[in-house]
Amino acid sequence: MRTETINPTQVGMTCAGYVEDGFRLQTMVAADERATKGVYTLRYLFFNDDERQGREVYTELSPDNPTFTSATPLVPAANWYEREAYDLLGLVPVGHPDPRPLILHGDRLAEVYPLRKDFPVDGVLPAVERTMTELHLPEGMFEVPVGPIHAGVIEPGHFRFQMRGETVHALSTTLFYTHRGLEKRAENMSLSDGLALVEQTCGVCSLSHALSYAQAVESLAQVAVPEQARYIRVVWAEMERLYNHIGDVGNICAGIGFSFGTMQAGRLKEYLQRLQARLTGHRYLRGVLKVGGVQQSLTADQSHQLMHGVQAIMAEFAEVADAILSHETACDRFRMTGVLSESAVRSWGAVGPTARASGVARDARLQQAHAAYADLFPDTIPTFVQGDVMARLLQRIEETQISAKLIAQAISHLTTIRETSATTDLYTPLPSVEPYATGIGVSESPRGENVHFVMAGAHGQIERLRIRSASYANWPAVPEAVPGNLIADFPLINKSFELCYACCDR
Amino acid sequence: MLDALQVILILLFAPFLQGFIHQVKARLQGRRGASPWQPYREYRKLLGKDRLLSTSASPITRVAPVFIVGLLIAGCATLPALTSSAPLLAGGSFFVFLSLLAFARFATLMLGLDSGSAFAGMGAGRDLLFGVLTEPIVLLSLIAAGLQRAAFSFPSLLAVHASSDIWGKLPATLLVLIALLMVLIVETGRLPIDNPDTHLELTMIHEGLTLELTGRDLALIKWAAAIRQTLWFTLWLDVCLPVGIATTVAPGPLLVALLLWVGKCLLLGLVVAVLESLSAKMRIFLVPRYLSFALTLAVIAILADAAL
Amino acid sequence: MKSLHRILSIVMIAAALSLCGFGVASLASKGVDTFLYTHTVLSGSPLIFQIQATPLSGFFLIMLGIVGTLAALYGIGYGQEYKSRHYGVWLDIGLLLFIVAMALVFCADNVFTFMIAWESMSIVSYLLVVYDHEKPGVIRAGLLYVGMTQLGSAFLLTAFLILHHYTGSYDFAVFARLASSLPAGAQSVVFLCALIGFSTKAGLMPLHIWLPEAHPIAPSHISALMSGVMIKTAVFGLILVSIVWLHGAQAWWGAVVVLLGALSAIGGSFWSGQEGSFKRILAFSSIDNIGLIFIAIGVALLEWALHQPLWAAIALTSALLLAFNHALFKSTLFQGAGAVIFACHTGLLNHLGGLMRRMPVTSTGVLIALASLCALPPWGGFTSEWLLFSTLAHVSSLHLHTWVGLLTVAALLGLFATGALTLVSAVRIFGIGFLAEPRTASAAAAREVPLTMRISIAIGAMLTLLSGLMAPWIVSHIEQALPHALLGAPGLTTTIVTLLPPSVLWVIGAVILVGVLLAWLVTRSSKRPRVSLTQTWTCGGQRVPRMSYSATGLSQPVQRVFAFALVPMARQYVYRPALRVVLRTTTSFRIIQSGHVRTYLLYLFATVLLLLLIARLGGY
Amino acid sequence: MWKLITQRLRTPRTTLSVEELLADKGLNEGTPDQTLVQSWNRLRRTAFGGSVHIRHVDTGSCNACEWELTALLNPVYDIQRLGIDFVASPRHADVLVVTGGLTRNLAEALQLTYEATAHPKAVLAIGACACGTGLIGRTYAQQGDVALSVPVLASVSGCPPQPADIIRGLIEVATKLEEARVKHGHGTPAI
Repeated sequence: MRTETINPTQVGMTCAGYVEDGFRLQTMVAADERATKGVYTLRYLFFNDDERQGREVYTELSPDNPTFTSATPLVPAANWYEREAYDLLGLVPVGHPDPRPLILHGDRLAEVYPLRKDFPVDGVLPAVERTMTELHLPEGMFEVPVGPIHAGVIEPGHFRFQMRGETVHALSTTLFYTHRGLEKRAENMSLSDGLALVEQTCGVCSLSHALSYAQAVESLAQVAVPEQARYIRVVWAEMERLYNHIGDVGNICAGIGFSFGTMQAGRLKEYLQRLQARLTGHRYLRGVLKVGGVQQSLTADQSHQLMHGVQAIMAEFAEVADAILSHETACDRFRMTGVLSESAVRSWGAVGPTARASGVARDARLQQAHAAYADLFPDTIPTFVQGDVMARLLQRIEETQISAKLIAQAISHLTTIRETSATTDLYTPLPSVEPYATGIGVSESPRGENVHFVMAGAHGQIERLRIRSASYANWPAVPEAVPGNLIADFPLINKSFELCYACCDR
Repeated sequence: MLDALQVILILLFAPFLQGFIHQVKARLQGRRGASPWQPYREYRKLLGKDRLLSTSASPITRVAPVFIVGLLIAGCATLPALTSSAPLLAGGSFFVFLSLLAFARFATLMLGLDSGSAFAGMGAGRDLLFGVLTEPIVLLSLIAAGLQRAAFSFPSLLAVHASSDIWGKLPATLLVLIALLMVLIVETGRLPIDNPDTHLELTMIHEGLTLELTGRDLALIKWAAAIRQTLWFTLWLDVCLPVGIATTVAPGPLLVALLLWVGKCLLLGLVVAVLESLSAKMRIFLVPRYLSFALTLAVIAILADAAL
Repeated sequence: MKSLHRILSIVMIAAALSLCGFGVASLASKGVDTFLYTHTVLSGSPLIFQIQATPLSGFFLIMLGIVGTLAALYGIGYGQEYKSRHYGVWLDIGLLLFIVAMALVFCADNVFTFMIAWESMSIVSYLLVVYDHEKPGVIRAGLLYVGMTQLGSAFLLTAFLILHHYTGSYDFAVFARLASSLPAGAQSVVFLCALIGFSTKAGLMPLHIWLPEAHPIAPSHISALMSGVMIKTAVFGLILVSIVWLHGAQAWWGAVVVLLGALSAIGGSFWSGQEGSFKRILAFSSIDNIGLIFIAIGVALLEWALHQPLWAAIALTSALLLAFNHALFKSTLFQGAGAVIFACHTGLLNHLGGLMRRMPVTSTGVLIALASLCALPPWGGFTSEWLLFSTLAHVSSLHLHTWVGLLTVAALLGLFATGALTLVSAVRIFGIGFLAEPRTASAAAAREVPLTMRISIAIGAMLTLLSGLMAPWIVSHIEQALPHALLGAPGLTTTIVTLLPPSVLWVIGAVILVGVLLAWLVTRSSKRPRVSLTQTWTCGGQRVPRMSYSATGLSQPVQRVFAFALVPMARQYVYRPALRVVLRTTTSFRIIQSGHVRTYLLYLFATVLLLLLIARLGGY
Repeated sequence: MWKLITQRLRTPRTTLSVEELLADKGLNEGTPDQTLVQSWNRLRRTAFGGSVHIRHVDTGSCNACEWELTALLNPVYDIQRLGIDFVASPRHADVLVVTGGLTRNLAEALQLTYEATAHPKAVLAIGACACGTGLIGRTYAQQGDVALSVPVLASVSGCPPQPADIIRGLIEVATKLEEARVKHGHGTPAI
């Protein structure tokens, strides 16, 4: 990856230049490197999906004047990254249109920046002081606050709708309620132990996070993963996608009170999870991966069970999906609801099924092929152009079929490998790593691309970990899809994106 | 005496009907579901809980739950369930019955709005919209049922049914039957109009008004919802399927009427549960279209009355 | 000045109470008209001042007396609002004149007296409407009111002149005797002129445009009288002309009145559910109630023409009952609205809230009156709508196979739709305006209003309930006010008793109370659970008052559903242009007379006299 | 519509019986614990055993515990038949099911939710994070143990706990609530 080193005042212009050239902001890493370099650093990582190549924009900020020119006015996607750098490291984005605190709720704390190296991991922050400002709304308009404690079994987020009746005029969201300080906790952990922590990022994309992290470490340590392990990784990554997508289809149905869909999908998902628990010991596939490969092999018997289970579930799921799509009221609710335009996807850099349902063919399995996807993944991926709830639903239904196919192919490859290959290594042991090496790992989770940035320390520990989940990239786009819709449709729209809060908040 | 018996019967049976529908739905979803007696267990537990009142609430919150149930009890006294021979309140007039229900609706909305919760406001706005649409339909349908014989109360309507073959004027009866069933689904807050099991506060209608209630108040409001549902079921049965209702006050016919009434209620509950399991919630602004269909049916029923 | 204000108010109370007593006496006179007073202003001319009381006017006088008493009582405390303007002494004088003028309208016995009383009523009420002339929009609304009123007066005068042409007299007694023998065409023209003239005053759609502008801006006890009684002068007038004089000669008259009434009922209730200001909601609701009264009058006309005097009598009874109950609850509601404005200095629902805990007496009074507005059993509003419902239902059954049946079914549909739409207004008024938290600082600072205002509201509220419970008794007396021809309809008393049995409303009330008691007993726990207070659940976040629903939000679903049919068309193509035309005309009048409004009114007054003189000299 | 009906008719019944559920260890089927089943049957007849209403409060969980809670409603576990149900408002709840290590940003929300629940009430901590044994533990952004903030009556460990474990935890809470009710009478704030 080519790196361009610039002056902090050039950040905005440089980033805008890359975006003009067809790149999108993939992640941004702010780090406290005062101990080694005497500066704070910013890394803006860009990726071009068409040319399949990445770029890094690197800048150093002096501790005396930790400011830089914000890219947000020109590159909206940089909004949260820069606010986060301000919150956690005290790096001030000059010219940022909305410099309110993002991660640390309440009024901005003076000179307390938890991600700086001199702040202890369990350092105490003062309690949150929320100053409620009453908005000046037009006559008759009012606010409907929802969350952080929702009525359903949902993660915490706070939504404030401005409305005058049933139609939503504007939506503002407050997230990061579940910010747990995971990245700070990771610091000084050993690179291999970090995996278990990273799995805690998110319950339902545990495996993809682990995969991204493992790949980041493998890339910085320059470790090659055994072939068998690469295929096993594909199997479980696709299983994760499968149970998530089926569960999401059920959740979308729950958004319209369509109990048939909810219950049938819930049953199928439960079956898959029980299958996973039987084969790997964990319903959410934790502890399956390992840095350098995989923890557990997939025996012939297990492969057979898996194949059998997936085939049975897919056959049933096809029937269920067919029944859902033939239901008139349900389809009426799905169509033209929560439309996310292609331009919004591009400007926010949204990823995953969300982007693909709005007509942007963006898939890390294709463009940033990892594990064994280079051998397995088809050249084209299904996309839908409408960008509404229906498109996102259809996208998921389509993708389950690809996943099932990939699982079958990976298992047949595994059989061949088992028969032909002499080595049965499941992983390559981690060698000692070069101090302060950095690595990036990308995987496609059920919600889209997860990007992990890992910088090693002097003694093979984690110096800086930056997790950019798919939800982090997609959340800012959600409020774009809501205004103009009925407020009763919001749960449905929200469920059609099905974004995690935990892996966004970390 | 018989009157009081009918009232108490409805009051006691209502939660069972609620639980029964819930159980049938669970079965249709492939679950086992809670037992039909679950609502009684819930009330028992709720009566033992403390009450929390909103700091924004006025005395209305304290009195409204009891008042709503009181109004519905008066509603029970207006509607014949087993026999129309009992001295019904106000002679069982349609208008009085529906006014009592409207009063209960008004009180429920006041109770909901009292705490200033936005979800209650949302529920109130939607409920008002449905009320605006359903009230004319119900009254028109009821009138259509009895227009030819000038029967504008439940006993006189039942007398008409008893004296003539309801299938003799099939078209009007059939239209009224469908129109009232459509309204019944709206008024009892069932899918595809309202989802009684929803946990999404933004989509709530009747649930939204109860989000602030605790303990006894909640038990009362849940009971009120069950009574209201049973009243609508009984109304539908009185108008469209009065088979077996006792014409004389004697133990035998009354027992038959009791069994038949329970059976018919459960049967209708089964129908409602099946309809619910097959449907998804429609967009709020499609409900008027749905109800305008019911209105058209009621109007055609009147025209059929006039023409025949 | 404060003592003068009090003295005047007490005089007014006495006057109103005596009107009431007088009304009772006339109603109790068993159908005999009481001749009162005559004075010839100019001998040989029709300028004879002549008044007499009929049982019908007695009924209306009782209404005026009750509402007038309450308004005067209310005015004592309300005067504080006008401390800087001598406690509103001029307002008191105006009010007194207004009551007297209305009493004269009910008692007028010839054209001259009637027109004088009618015009005085209009002028005095105009002056009262513009009492707060320093507030924006008041002068404009006043002009609109005056313009429409004069338009109405012109039509009334036309009707009277035609009657005079055929009967050669200006005496109402002569009209009553001879009008029914007029040629059919002339009768119809008289009827139409009277209908237009009176429905302008009544605020019947589509001639209602002035009402929602003028009623809300007057001081609130004036609004109470205007909505409670003044628009009933039109009801009185229409009954007088079309039923007492013309005997409802043609069926199509009734059809026209029923249709206009239904239009007014639905339109008024729909718009009242959309308005944002307390008093405008009430004003539109008056249009709705006038619509219901006109439906009843229309059915009476229809039935009389179709030779069903029994149902005509019952329909007319329900019209009078509707008018009576409307007077009670609407005046109470306007007084409540006045109290809210007195306390919060705003009547916009979106700026109110939390008044139930700050002004408990006023709020409870408003709630009770609202129950009557929504026709909830056993309140007065309910009894009158029940009677109307029974009447309409029986009439439609009676004429099931003709167009009359379908027309009455349409009227029924109007009645039902109105009932549900009224609920929207009531829920908005109370749920948004009085419950939850105050949305503005001024609402948060609200305190209870002066004692006399509270007493007046409390009495009014009690009366709305009592008039419901006593409805059968009231109806039995209203029958006495019916025209002789209808009073004699066979089976009248027995039919009414079956429709509205004597103690039925007490029973309904008692059963509700028993039900409440039962519910309370069943759910009462022997070991009383504790009650504690917490903030309203806001999903685990903090609250600001703007997080409560607004009145606009509450009505938006209804508006959105009906927007396609009602709002744009009526507002854009009917309401606004009409408003513009009337305003332009009245404004040009204003230029003629050097811009001084009061001189202009004298000028109008003089015009009426002149017209009468010309008519006389011209040999009509 | 027709497809929906046929698909529904073809679906086998998957609900576990109460005995199976109480014995379910998720991975391999255990044998029913007869004493647990019996005590459950006794509890069922009491006020809090007959109806338990849960409000879920996420105080910084990773979403896995949420999905396990959601799974309780699916046809396999179907907790509604046990008289246990999720409710939309804490006002309606008896048990607050708390997941996650109590982040700084959610401390106020948990407090407000606890206050918004009527007595008798109980808090059930679900998952290692809420129990204070989570991998992330105490950081600048979270306390790492719910019990530091609200009284926790019972807890279910596991990362995430199996659905059947959660059900056993709920039964334990209901038992304790019922015991307190019997001891202190109605409306007791003892818990």
